[in-house]
Amino acid sequence: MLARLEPLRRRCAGLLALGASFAVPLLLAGAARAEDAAPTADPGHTAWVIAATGLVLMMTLPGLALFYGGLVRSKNVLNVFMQCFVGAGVVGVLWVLVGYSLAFSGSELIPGFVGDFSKAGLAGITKATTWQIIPDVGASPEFIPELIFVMFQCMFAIITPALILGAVAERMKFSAYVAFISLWLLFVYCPLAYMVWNANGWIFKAGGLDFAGGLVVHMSSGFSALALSIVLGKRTGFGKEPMPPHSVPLCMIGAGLLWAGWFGFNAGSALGANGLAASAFLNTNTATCAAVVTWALIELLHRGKATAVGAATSAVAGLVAITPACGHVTVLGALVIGAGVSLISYTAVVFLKSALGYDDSLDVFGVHGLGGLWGAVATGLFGSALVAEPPSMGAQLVLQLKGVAFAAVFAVAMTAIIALVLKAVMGLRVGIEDEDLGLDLAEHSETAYSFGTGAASFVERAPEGYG
Amino acid sequence: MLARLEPLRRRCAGLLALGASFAVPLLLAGAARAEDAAPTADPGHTAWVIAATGLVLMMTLPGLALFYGGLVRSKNVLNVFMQCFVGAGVVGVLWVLVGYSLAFSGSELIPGFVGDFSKAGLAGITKATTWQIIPDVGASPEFIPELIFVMFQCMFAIITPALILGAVAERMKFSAYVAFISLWLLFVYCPLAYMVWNANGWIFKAGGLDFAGGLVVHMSSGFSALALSIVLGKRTGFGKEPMPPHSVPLCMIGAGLLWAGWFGFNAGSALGANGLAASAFLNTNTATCAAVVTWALIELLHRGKATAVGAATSAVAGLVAITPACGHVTVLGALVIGAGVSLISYTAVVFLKSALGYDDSLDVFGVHGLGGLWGAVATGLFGSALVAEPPSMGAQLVLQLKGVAFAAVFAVAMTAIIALVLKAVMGLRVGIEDEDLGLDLAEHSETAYSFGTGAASFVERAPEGYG
Amino acid sequence: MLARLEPLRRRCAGLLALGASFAVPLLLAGAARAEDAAPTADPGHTAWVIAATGLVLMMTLPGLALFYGGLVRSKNVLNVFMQCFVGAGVVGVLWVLVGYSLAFSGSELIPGFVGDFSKAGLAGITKATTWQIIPDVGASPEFIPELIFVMFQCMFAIITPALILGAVAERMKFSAYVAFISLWLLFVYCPLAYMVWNANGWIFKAGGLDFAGGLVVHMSSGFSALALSIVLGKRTGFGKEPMPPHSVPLCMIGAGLLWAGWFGFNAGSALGANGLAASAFLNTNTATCAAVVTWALIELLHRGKATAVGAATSAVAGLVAITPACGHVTVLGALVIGAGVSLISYTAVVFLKSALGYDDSLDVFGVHGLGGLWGAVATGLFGSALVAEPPSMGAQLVLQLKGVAFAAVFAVAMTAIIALVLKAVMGLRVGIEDEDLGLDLAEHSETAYSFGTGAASFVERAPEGYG
Amino acid sequence: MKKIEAVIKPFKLDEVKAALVEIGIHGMTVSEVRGFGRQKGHTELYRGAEYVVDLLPKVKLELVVPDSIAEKAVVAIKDAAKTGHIGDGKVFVSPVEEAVRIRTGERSDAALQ
Amino acid sequence: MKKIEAVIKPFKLDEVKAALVEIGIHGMTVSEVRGFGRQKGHTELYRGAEYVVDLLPKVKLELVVPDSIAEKAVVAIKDAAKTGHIGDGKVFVSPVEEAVRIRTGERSDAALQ
Amino acid sequence: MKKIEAVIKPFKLDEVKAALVEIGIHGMTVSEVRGFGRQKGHTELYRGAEYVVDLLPKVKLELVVPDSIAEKAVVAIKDAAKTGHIGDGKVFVSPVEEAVRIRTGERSDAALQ
Ligand SMILES: Nc1ncnc2c1ncn2[C@@H]1O[C@H](COP(=O)(O)OP(=O)(O)O)[C@@H](O)[C@H]1O
Ligand SMILES: Nc1ncnc2c1ncn2[C@@H]1O[C@H](COP(=O)(O)OP(=O)(O)O)[C@@H](O)[C@H]1O
Ligand SMILES: Nc1ncnc2c1ncn2[C@@H]1O[C@H](COP(=O)(O)OP(=O)(O)O)[C@@H](O)[C@H]1O
Repeated sequence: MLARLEPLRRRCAGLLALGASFAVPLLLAGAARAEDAAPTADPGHTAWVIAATGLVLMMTLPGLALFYGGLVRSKNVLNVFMQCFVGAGVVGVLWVLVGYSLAFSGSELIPGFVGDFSKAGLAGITKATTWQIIPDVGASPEFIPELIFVMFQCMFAIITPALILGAVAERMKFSAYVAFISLWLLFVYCPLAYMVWNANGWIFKAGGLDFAGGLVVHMSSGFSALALSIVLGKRTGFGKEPMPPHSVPLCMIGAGLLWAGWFGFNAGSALGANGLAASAFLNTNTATCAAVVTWALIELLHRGKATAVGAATSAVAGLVAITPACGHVTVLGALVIGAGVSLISYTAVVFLKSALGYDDSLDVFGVHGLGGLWGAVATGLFGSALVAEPPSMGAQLVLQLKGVAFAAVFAVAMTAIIALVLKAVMGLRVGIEDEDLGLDLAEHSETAYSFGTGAASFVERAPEGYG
Repeated sequence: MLARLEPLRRRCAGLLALGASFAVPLLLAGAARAEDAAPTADPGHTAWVIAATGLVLMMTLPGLALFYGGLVRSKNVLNVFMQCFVGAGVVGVLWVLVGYSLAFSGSELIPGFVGDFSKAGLAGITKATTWQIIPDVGASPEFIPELIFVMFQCMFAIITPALILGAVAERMKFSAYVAFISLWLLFVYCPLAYMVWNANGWIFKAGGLDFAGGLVVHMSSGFSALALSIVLGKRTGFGKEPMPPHSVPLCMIGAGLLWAGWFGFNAGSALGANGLAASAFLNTNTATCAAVVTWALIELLHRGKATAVGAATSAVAGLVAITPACGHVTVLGALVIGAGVSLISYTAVVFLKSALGYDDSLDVFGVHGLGGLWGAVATGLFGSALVAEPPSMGAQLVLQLKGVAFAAVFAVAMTAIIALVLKAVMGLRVGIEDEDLGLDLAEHSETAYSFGTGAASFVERAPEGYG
Repeated sequence: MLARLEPLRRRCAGLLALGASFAVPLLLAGAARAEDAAPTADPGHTAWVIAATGLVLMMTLPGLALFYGGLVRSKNVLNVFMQCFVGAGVVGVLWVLVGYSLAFSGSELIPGFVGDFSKAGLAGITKATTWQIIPDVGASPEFIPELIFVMFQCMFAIITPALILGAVAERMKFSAYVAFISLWLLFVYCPLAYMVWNANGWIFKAGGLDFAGGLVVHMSSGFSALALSIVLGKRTGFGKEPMPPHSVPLCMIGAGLLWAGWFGFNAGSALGANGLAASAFLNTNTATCAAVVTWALIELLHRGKATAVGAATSAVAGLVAITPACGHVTVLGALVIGAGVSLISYTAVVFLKSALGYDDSLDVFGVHGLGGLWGAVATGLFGSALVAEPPSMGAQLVLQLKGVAFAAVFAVAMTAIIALVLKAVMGLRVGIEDEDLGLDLAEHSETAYSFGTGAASFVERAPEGYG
Repeated sequence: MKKIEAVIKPFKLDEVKAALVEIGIHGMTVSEVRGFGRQKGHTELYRGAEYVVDLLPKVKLELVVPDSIAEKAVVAIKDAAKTGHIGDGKVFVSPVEEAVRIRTGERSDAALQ
Repeated sequence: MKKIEAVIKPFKLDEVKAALVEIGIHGMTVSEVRGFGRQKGHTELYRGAEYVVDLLPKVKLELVVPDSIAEKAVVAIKDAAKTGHIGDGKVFVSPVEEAVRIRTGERSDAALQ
Repeated sequence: MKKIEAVIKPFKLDEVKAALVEIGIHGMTVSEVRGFGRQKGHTELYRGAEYVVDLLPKVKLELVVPDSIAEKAVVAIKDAAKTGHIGDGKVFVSPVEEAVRIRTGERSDAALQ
């Protein structure tokens, strides 16, 4: 999704003709005459990006909500859903008001680091405004409506903070969660998106590659998850009593929808329907398949059985790792990235977590933090930039490592600051009785499931004609 | 989805060139020569409308089925699924046989009110027949295959009667339900679609705006739901015993899929992949986010807790309200419409329902009826028609109010007639014992859930080698 | 998805202009000059095929997993999910390594029967390589990136073996399942795909029609399912104790997602966004609706009640039957095919199965085997080939019967061989205690559901800091 | 002390609970069970095959009460749970030797108040 | 009257029910429970961590019968529920003082027929 | 023999089980129940309407033990299950006349070991 040629996007669409194979002088003349016209959106590219944007929303609602919701205990599942739904609501509003502008405006508050408010409230963006798609080497510029780009990016901004909730599930105050992600969006996500994807961002300008968000989405959320879970503290009983998933089938539905939706995320990041999108799609699927197979084999060797939660986890890990790389590698690279992430994330989830003793409830750090890190590094190892003369592998790797190191430090530091401020101001955790009772009842006065014929009878009075 | 230029659609595709920016004389000459050729479908627009059509089916199956199914008691969930599935089957068959013709034929049975049978059985529609997409001001005409327009509209015709079931859940005879929606489709939905979306419909001609179905889909189903639930009577125990949702997670999955699918519904109603579709998409998401946040705040103020069922409900309410407006308003309008609908629907669901005492099981009237009404009115307040010289705000508002008033009266009156006829002919309700037993067993001889190792043992004989 | 013109696909894109209606001499001159350029992908067609590919993945994950998973007992549901997820992983890796090459390479190992390894590891396929879409009569050639065709086909290769698992659910060893589908992919699926869809395949060359996979997908999996279930033997208790579905709602969600995803499968098989895709879409929906209505009527007559499992089953049956026909028939043909398949599959599932006494757990043979057979035959009865001079109905019918007969015999024979070899080498079934305990615990050391506050307490020790 | 166990129709639970509260009983334990008896089970369908489910959903109440009010409780339950239709259920009374309130350690009748 | 409580393996329920019907017992109440005993629990996995679940699914039967047929019922259950493997379960017999059929108000043995 | 029934808070199950194992009791049956008592129920919300759920999740333990260790078991449960907060639950003791181990046919105390 790099906006590398964003400054170009107001140039004339007539140049389109230059790259076309049957460009004859007369047409060029026509093109020349239109030189000053605004670029128009291509319906084909637009069609795919609209569909992709819908898919990315589906990743969060209901995808991620199910993936996480199935893994928690039945007394906390609605809290997870609420974090996803109300989180989406808050981010969706903030995004059109200021978030998009901070990340994708053409002018900047802090040069190289964050945009300004010039596009706040989507000022200046109409149905006719366009945005340039990722150009393949030698291809002519093509465009989609900027409004759909705003939405495509909005869905990224919705899912990224939602990823963090997995680390703090089953114990964080709902109000504190909403406050946290609002601040996190503005102070962590928007700046990182600016640095990596805006043509004026320092990582972008340095040549760091992050096709669909290894740094911006996964490392940022994964490392923030680690920091937040440490500030928050462990769940009561963590390490003593197991807390098995209350519904693995829900988790599997979520994993399936994430897999399908991720095609929108990764192939959609080409911002068009072309060979680059097809390649991103193929790499996404291939890496994920490799990750699932590898994880199952590791489990078989380590514990003698391959598990369903393992399959769901590894699918997500594979999808995470290929995210930054999917537009830059070949199918072989995808296979290696997928197999590699299972090794890394399995190790982190099984050994690292227990060694370090933090309680990242649903392993956001092991899967997204380290998976995103691996993907970003692997992009330097196996990928090549979409420019005429890509840098050498060594040079690209150094660029990637710089980006990775910065994203990790930035996410951890900013998250720690936000979390500590909120802890002081409003408190982050529910009380121990509420944790025991479950967050669904304690924070939302609801129960997820009421089975049995007698369930409805278990109630006394119904003021205001409840029915 | 207004078919405003439908009569034009057989004109030549050559005119396409007229609007293109690099139109040179020679090309125009070529265009002129082709003046009489049939218009051809644009692959890009077609791509998005095909995808959108699939998304709209997904809204009903499984989206709406889950949203409603999760909210009923566990003894009635399969009945809800059956209403959605068999309902889709019946409507899908009726639509290609007569429904599409009644709504979208070029000639009419009752002028201004309903079409005729000239397209019955899709007579005259081939793979090559095309339909014009919604033209933006000054844009040249573009086309999609009419067959996909038939299907896009079919999915609207499937979901609209299904919305009504929420009002009559847990007590209506299955056979009566199927009979009801069949008649309702032909006598309520098709005429309303004709009036609002057919170029010859009186509301269309008057200039009433309804981009994706505030009147045709939501007011029609919502007001019919109210009428039908009153004719049907309350559920036994309504108001005395609470009837909590048996599975809020199912409801949330449904809400998520509805949200994602609604992009197909609203942005698909542009019938193409362009700035208009992008704008409809952005408004849809923005209004929904605003509705979710607003509802949560209202709940917090009123009861001290934000709930998951509330989040799901408000998401749907936001989607409903923006439906008629999404192609006509700006992002600010979308924010106001979303926030407004939460105020209106919350008030209706909590105070109006108990004040009036009707049993609209899952609040179809409060959410769809009033949400659709608000959206249609708000289109007059904040929106502008897609024509060169849109009427003044006051004039448009009057047009909208006319449409709203007609749709409300028409839906209530027609539904009451159909319901009373069916009540006399076949009866509408199951017996009280069947209501107590649950409609899954009583109407479908099935049980939704069989958990526990011992579940299968709870059975005596298995004739015909059941397994 | 017939690749009928595949050998043409490297010819020049300039010919495109030939079919365009406003082709003027000058443009033709331009086209002529570009005669040798590589064909480029059309963004519109590409957009739809990318979206369709995502939809087809969603059919398996989570669609099919839910449809089957809901129908088994709660002690075996995770095993079904694992068969779908790990199955997808294995097929996804094998496909890019060798499967695609065996099915779609331009040269062949066994002439007319199977391709070779010339495209192994996707050798020679770049972002710029294209594949020709299904040409309508008289249309000019159009293209999509070959990489997305590779993926579209990959999703078919993922779902087809997964269909088989329904026949062997609740008793097959997980390791044996994975081994089986790997061999089955290479020795049954890839050859059949070659014969039917590759321009050099003998069925293709003979003129056999199979638009989206009646033979390749449904008959192959359905007849293989029958063979495998017989080799495997019945479930313990089959025919004595009923084994009711543990969660009909999960099954219904699956059916809904299959329905929506199938639009990608069938309309996507046009490989483009045009009238042919629209027609395939319309036929798909219409046949499915007809099947659902017909099945419900049959149930009403036979047992007095229409059931939810019946609605889900008939939706799938309708989708199966229209698969080979959807690009070749009109709406009337679709109605007949849909109604017909319900008669055939209901009879098979209720009477044939108990008469013959095999234990095809979830009726893969009755629904997919016979549904696919009926669809392939019906294509001969009601459909016409997409060529200038299609053969007579009688001649086409003979061609179809030849294909059907071959596919049935080939699938049964090959599956029996693979199954017997695996039975000898590694054993196919779990032990009877494991069958009783359930495959989730026995094969994956997991439990699908842990409800109740006390669930987590039911555990003793948690080595390695489990939490 | 006596233990009273009642198996009743699920939708009667509220009424029975109210009847017990009325006679001053403020403690009981409820569970979901399945009952087999004279009441006929349902026929269910699965893909055209019929089968009978003869274990029906019931709710079981357990309450331990001082001897003195056992009979009153039995009558209260019997009256509140009655529909007159087959399958209304049973009430059983059996002896209890000791009761302890965990929170306080109180024993016997004192544990029940 | 006696109350017979049996904790058995779930898949044996059908056989035990049939055995009881055979000796003329037509009423019982069934519930799903979890048993802890000599039978070893399962090891389960979650993301590479192992844990033991030592409460296993069992089915509990409760039936109140006239004194006269209590022993016959115990034997019927014991025989039908036996697999010979560990974890087959237990049968307990305890005294019941009163039984009431809610529908009719019949008491004692009459309530049980 | 005595039957000990305890209704406790769900999260206390592990501790109670451990306490019983410690005094040599290796068999018990556990079920999920709902309790009504002094402990106040929750208020729940549904679309702006409030209602009270006054049946709270509890866990019921049943164990049959030889007379000799009944009191020890009661005390072990009482101590392990206690939080001191309302709703901790109850322990009841009642007489059992016979016990049978299905697997072996052993009776009485021998069936319990
Ligand atoms: N002998 C028994 N022991 C224990 N429970 C019984 C007994 N007989 C009946 N029940 C319970 O009482 C319920 C109602 O009994 P049933 O014979 O169906 O109707 P009724 O009590 O009206 O004669 C049964 O479903 C079962 O749960
Ligand atoms: N003392 C007891 N009191 C109550 N239930 C018991 C007792 N001992 C065992 N059980 C129940 O009986 C079941 C089987 O007991 P177990 O010791 O595993 O095998 P077996 O009965 O074959 O020796 C247990 O799972 C538990 O439900
Ligand atoms: N008389 C009784 N008979 C049976 N169970 C009871 C009785 N009284 C209380 N219980 C059970 O004990 C639980 C705790 O009782 P409660 O009165 O809430 O608190 P406490 O035991 O601390 O006074 C209840 O939820 C219920 O399950």
